[in-house]
Amino acid sequence: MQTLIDSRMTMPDFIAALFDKLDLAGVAAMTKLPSGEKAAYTLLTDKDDIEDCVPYFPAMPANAARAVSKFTRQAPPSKQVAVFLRPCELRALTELVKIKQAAVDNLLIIGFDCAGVFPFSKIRLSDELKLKEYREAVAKGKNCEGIRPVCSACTRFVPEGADIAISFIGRNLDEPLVLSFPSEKGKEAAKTLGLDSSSKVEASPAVDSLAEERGGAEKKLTEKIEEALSGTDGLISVFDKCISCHACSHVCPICYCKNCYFESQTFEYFPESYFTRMREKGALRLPVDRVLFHLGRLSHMGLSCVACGMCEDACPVNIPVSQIFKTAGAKAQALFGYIPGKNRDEPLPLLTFSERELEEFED
Amino acid sequence: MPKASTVVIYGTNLSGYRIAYALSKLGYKTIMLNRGAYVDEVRNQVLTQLPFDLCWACAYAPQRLFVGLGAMQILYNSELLELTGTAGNFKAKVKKRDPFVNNYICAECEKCIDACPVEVEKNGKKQKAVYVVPKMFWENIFLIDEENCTKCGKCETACPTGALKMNPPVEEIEIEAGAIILAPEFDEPGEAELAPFGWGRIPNVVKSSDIARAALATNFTEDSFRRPSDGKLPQSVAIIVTPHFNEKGIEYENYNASAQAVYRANKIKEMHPGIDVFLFCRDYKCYGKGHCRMYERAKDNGVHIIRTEKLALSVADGEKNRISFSTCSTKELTDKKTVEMTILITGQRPPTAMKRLSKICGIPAESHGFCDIVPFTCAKTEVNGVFAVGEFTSPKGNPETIWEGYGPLREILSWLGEKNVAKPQPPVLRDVSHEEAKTGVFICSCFGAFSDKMDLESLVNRVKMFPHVSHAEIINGCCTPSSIQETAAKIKNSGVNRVVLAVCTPTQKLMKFRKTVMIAGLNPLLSEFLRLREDVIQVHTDPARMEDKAAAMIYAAASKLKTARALPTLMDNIGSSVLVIGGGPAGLEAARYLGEAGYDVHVAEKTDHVGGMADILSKDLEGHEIKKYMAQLLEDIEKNEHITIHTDTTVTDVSGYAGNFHVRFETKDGETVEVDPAIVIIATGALEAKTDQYGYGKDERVMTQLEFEQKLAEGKITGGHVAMIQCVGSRNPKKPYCSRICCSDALKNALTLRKQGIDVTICYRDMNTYGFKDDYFQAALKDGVSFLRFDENHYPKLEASDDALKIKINDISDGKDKEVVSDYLVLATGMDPNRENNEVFSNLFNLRIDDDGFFDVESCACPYEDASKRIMKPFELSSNGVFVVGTAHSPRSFMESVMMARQAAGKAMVILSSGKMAPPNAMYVSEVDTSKCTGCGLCVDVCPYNAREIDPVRKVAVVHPFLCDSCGACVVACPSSAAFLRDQREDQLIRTIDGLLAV
Amino acid sequence: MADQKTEKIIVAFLCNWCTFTAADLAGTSRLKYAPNIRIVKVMCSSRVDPVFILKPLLDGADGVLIGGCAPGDCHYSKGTFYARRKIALAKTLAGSMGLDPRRIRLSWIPASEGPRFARVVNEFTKQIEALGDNPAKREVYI
Amino acid sequence: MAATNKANMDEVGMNKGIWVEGRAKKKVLEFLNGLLNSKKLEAVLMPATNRTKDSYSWFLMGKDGLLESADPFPPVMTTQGARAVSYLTKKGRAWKKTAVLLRPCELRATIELAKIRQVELENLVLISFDCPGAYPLEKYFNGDQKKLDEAFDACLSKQAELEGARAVCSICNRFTGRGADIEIGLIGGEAKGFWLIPGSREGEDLLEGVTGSASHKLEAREKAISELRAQREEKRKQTLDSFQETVKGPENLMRVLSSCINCHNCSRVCPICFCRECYFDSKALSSEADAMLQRAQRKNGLRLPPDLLLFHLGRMTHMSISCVSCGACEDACPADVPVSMLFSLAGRNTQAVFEYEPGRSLEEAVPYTVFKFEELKDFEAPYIKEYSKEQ
Amino acid sequence: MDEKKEFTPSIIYGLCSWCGTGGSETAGAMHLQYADNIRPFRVPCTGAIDPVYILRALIEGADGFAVSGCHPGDCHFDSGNYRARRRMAVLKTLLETFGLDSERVWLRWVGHGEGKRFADTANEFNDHIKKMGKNPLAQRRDT
Repeated sequence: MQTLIDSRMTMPDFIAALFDKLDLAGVAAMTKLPSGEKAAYTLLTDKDDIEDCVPYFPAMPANAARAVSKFTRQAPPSKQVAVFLRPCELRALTELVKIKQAAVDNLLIIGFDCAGVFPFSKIRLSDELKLKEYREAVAKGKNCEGIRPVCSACTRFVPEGADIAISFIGRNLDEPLVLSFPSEKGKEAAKTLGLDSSSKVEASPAVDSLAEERGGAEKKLTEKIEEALSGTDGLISVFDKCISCHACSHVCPICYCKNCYFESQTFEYFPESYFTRMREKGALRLPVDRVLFHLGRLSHMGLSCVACGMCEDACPVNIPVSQIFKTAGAKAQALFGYIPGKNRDEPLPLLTFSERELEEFED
Repeated sequence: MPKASTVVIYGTNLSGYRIAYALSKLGYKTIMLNRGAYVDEVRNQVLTQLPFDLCWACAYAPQRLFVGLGAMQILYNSELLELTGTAGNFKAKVKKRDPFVNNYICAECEKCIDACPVEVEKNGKKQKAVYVVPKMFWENIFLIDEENCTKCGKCETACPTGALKMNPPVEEIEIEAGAIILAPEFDEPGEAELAPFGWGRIPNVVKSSDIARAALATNFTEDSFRRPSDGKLPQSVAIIVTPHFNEKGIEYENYNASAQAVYRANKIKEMHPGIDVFLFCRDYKCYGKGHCRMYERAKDNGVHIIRTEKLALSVADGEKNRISFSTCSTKELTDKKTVEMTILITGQRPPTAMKRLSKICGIPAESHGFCDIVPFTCAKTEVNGVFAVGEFTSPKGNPETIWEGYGPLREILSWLGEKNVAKPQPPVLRDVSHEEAKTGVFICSCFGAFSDKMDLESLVNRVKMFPHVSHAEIINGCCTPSSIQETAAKIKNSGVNRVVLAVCTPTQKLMKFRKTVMIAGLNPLLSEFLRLREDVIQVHTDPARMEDKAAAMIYAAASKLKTARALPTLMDNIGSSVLVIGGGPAGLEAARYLGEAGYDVHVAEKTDHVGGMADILSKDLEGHEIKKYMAQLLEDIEKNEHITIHTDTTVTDVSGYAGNFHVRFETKDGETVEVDPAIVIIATGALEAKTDQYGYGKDERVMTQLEFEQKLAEGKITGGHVAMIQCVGSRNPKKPYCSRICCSDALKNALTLRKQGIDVTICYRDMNTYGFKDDYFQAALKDGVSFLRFDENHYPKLEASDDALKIKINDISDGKDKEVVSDYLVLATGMDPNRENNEVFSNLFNLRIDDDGFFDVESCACPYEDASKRIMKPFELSSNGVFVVGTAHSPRSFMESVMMARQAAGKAMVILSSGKMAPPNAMYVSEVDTSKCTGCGLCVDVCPYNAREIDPVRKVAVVHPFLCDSCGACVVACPSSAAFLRDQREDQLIRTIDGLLAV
Repeated sequence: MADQKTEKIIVAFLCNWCTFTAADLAGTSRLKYAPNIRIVKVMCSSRVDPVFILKPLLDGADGVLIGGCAPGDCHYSKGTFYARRKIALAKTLAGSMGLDPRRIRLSWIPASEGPRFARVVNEFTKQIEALGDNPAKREVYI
Repeated sequence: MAATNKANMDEVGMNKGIWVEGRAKKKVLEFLNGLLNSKKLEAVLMPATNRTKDSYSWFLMGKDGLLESADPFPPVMTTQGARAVSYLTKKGRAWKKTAVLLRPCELRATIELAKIRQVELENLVLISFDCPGAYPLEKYFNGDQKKLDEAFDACLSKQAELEGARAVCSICNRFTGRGADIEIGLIGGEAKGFWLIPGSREGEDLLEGVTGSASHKLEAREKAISELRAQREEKRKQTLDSFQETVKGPENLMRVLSSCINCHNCSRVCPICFCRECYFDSKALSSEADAMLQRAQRKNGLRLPPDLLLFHLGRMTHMSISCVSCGACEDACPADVPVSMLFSLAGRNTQAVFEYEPGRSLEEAVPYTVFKFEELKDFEAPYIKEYSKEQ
Repeated sequence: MDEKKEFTPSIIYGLCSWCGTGGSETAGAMHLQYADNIRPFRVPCTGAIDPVYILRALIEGADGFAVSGCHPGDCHFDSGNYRARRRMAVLKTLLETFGLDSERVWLRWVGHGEGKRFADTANEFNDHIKKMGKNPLAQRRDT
């Protein structure tokens, strides 16, 4: 358990202090868009702009790990940049670092407890009532009505792997931040910021109660999905509406391929192939490989799925993609005892092995 | 005695340049004697004898890159003094004086100008005694004004590179040469010739070449048409085709005089429809490809085309010109027009150099004073080993001149010894693919000239802080032999693997910069050349902001280089055989040319024998013995073991691409022959046009000129009266081209008839006798051939009865209705394209067909006439490796077809000799990222060079690199950036833009 | 519903060094085994991407057999360890996504064991026949 | 083959429609089954409801006849038909003679794709119909599907406006299947029947033997069409003009785009965007963190992932000329950006520059691949010679 | 930003390697002075300028983007400039459609020998952009 410290700074003060004292090149966080309705993950370099920062704003227009990947993949910044990340974004970033799609050099990672987000088309900066409810739910450690199903079933809502972690559940968002500094980099930053352990704070019991509520929800969700997916009929029904737009993979923080395997020439067939298959079955649904895409994608990235929910948000035909991937991913992850996003140094399961394992799968 | 290998080229006309270029490609050294102090001081054709207004700088200049690469040397202020020895072992005594400033050492820092104490007024501007000639295309030329120079020597001291020598000595040297090419520039008509047209004495009379020159600087906008007297736009313009009016010395129309006049008229009309344009000519000689269409357009544009026999100019009032003319030869000058400006289309006069050269080289002039050429040869004079090309041998336009440079190659080679120029071996380059990008920025001080204008130290310090830059330093220069070595050493020592050279113009010094980088062991694709001088030093003054701009440019270049990749220059092996399709004179001539040069040639002929139309012809207008020539040609072909003739064949399939074709053809017996030619020459010819007019086909007395000629040859025409009607069924909107040969044929047969005392009447629209052919028109007039001229809208009418053919005609010479009673009516039906044939080959070889049904010149490797810019490009295969020659290309006379075949064969020989070929822009060609390519073909559609096609199996685009000229059209056409240029990948360009905005 | 009598199709991915050679041996030894198998040679069993297994199952194959060198015997020393992980993943995913993991079988069959290859094929064929037709076989909606 | 072959069209003429009485959906399926039985066709590519019956998908059907659930007139557009045709023929011509049932906008997109070799028309018979529009996917999935289906069926023949149709559909001015090999004429038939109108030789051949009366003159239909077209054209103009007002200027445009999440799904479902890897997803736009920091400095912040506006505008430069206003993009947009309106507007204006109508004719080259010597002078900045006299 | 300081627009000038570049070199050779905030961007041919580059520049900080290359009929590569004109027309139409200052993009042909025209264009465009003021698009973080 990390030591929690009352920073005596509200969020704006905190960001200002980061700028001032840490000589940051920039901060990346959810920021109000000039048009005023929406917020987006934005890189800011000017301290004057930070009043527009709204790191907690409960929407995820893009998984920020994808943004950080874009930002650092070619080369990380030469000066420190603070990035605010939700726990699932942080987990995704950790996974991306493993596959060299992101670098954390010169990033100061600020994580915070996540009470979940709303589907992004359902929330605006002006939705005061909704946001008020959300704050209340945060303070109480309860799921807020209307947040995405995967969020309400997310049990890993406390950041893992941050340099600075903001304790958030069970607290008031406008009050000074309660921080912890899990990494060396974080501790260094704390020193520079002049934060010491003199202002220790207790962990909020709301964290546990939320964990419990979420645990229950997760179980239910798993059961629901397992039932829906039983047998080939289930598999077909669940994905029946899929229009093969692949939006799920394009917003997925883990799907990092430049040219998706399932959009590559591999899956372009010569005409005769379509007609032969049509003759075998009497009819052939086009585009083909629709279900294969989902299963195949799962096999490619399911072990790293952090259940961030982006896929489901982006699905134009309301397939519960994220819930499916969370459920199936969890099973696959359990097979190797792998927890995605937990540890940057842990190798990906398919890149390692032990000599005696999984013997039940062979004969 | 072994033969010498060097070739001396006297003069710098375009043909000479082309020969020099081709010989250097073939491995021979050429020495060009330039009579001027700098290249183009003596104007060659490039500026004025264009078929159209075009800026040719980019197409013309690359030939100069060969200067200084060892293969081609230019001597300045030079003159040929004496020629001794014989072909293969000439000794040429030459006088020369080096230029004051050696352009290859000069860094153009202008310190000499700063140092010069003399200042004089020249054309209202102050000028030092050492000065820069206004930029000639790519070069700035430094000259000393010998009249005002005090020889104080300050400039020579100030010159940091030692390029300036104040008193270069006049030297006499002796050159051992295998062959001599006479290629002096053309002589423009001067005051004497043009005085009758008022030039030099009447205000606002200008030469078209003046307009062309002015147009080059103003890009053919309204500016080129200001009248000289007050700079105002004239409201009426007369254009006069001067060679038509028999003024001594300029009476022979060069290739494009009529066309130029009409072109100019159209241009004015289209820019200012309000201006009245009067075009005065005797005939409209529109025998070039597309020229008749220009004429039709002129009529649509409302140009007043006045055909007149005589005219005179005088001052009307103030600054207006009065033109008096008569449309009838007998009438006095009765009609008058007043115009505000007069443009003279001038043509060329006999070369003044002829007399001297005639004496020195022992070559005779022909009757007009041009150099005489042995018939049926390319550029061969009567002295072995001495060749004459371009406008030295007759009045000529650019396309003819340029192509002439390829014609005599084989004959020239026969007089030369071993190759004497080896390709320079490129230095060994370092493999830096595994290294992290380290960029060095080298900023030129231009021997102190740049550092006078801005603080380079400060710039270097700033640049050092850039994220992509690991090294920055100032260099002295990068253009003189020593500074190239110094800079290369600096690059090498700094240990960088990307180089930004902030120097001056790569357009001019690209080779030097590239060389520097290569000496430093780096692939030039890892370097960027910035123009500090052109973009900063010379055009801005505020030092701080100059630094900003320079920094931004460097930042952008450095970011661009970060992802640069070194790639080897692409090469493709090319085959060594040629396929000639069509066994007519043109095809056979091409085959003989290449066969005798040792290349395997296959000739595919559709019919059962070779020879084509030539069977019928015995002599041409000039009296050249066609029969004899053909017999020799067939004999040579027969005994040449490199030439294989396939008769009765049909080409059925073509695959591959230029350099590596694969062609299949079938013989009549169903046998299949497959050949792999590198180059294909199409010489499928044209057809004699048939007609149903004037009772042709029904009345035996009515025949075509060709039929008549046969009858005449067979001695079947013994008396009576012969009438001829020209332009039957052609030069009208339906068939808007001139068949080029009919007028000559008519004259030829008429003269023969006259010799037998037979009366001849020729009814004609325009006498299309170009060049020296006009002599025969004059001769025919003298011999009593009767000429009646009709209007294009009123063709003669025929009333045929059993005893006579009555031809009724309105003679526009005197406006009277006349009647000719004749025994024979000969129709000039002209040529028709062989449409069926052309269709087949256009499909097989991806060639376009032009509006008239002949092969389009844009799509084949033999652009003649209107494909103007590409004629200039020396790049051998900037199109698809298929040469269309002879009448398949456009109507040509026998001799012209044969010459064209030789010229194409000469060019083909240059290509074949290399065995390997690099793309014209060897390093930067476009490529395909096949994983992204969807085979949509947009890039194929936009490629101007046929360099791309879709692989039918893989459904992706493929590039034939040596057809690619690296323009980038494909890159932009491709929405997914699957197409890219090697040195300008998409991410590099985006980085460049980001970089430009970053400072 | 599925016709139990249709011929079952089993797609087999066999590693070049062990199992493919074993199949070869079975053939040269004139061993008889079920004809349902369609062999795809791969250089190593670890080349078998889970997608290779899932695709035939979705397109109507009744079973997928992966044959390779036994752990520790891999021609490429470690390939089979990776293969095992991948196939375990494929089976797990198939299980959780409504496909029958029993239709996937991983067998280590060394090059010298032709009879074992025949036995495995026969066994697996029987097993698949017992499972019946893959419901995806005639499924037009998949 | 190519239905939009002009010569073909002229020859066949447009007054040869066969009037068929009865319910169009049923009769069309009968007609197609008949062609399959008589082996005039070997396959049909058309929509059918999916297994759960709550959506539609494309099916290639043949030997065993059409699926019972086949529906020539689906109320939604799940996958743009041109994409389906492209899947089938991208790598070569259809193996067997296949009829494809397409909405007019799908037909137009198919023609566009044929121009860029993403579709091979040989061996295809294109059939299209008078399209009343389609519902937004979301509306259809979340609404009362039975009711919506009924409303849609009612609209098919009555040429009434489809209530709740997608925005682009309600302003569609090219709603007939003209240009197809066979046009199913619904408008003007007043629910009693419909016309089968050949648009090519091929179409004519296939219609041979179809019993129907030729008495029912096409004039009524032509009149109805031209009335509706006039209405729609007016509406289109007004709607797009007023829409333009709402998106004009950086402020407005960015407000409209503020909900965009840069997922690029609009381009992925777009029938015209045929790239395998989108330029805007490619390495072309990737840069180092420091470069992005600099960009952020220049513009007071940088949205991540960046290049959102560039994506939309850039995509417009790439494909708006060929945009057929099918609305697929908007259906697939998870963020409710009015993408199809933006592109319809952009397309209208860029197409006007070249008087180009995407999908009108196969012979009309994509404007970027051709040019005229004299054109577009208005887009050049005229040179004022006297600009800086002092120099 | 210092309000008093005169607005210096950030301008990129896209030049083809032949005429555009030639024109600028002629201007250099003639020592013609022109606005020093103009940054040259060199491409082989105007036909190789993807409108995307221009958009990118305008969105990322440029106040104006001018393009110059060979006059119609003069293209070194045959027809690149005609295609360029088409693309520029589309781009300008799009900018116009969305009210994004299509006048921030100029296409003007400049020949090799036209040094004055080059310098004039640079100056005129600079003045023109100065009058237009800052590019609002380039100031937005939400693009």
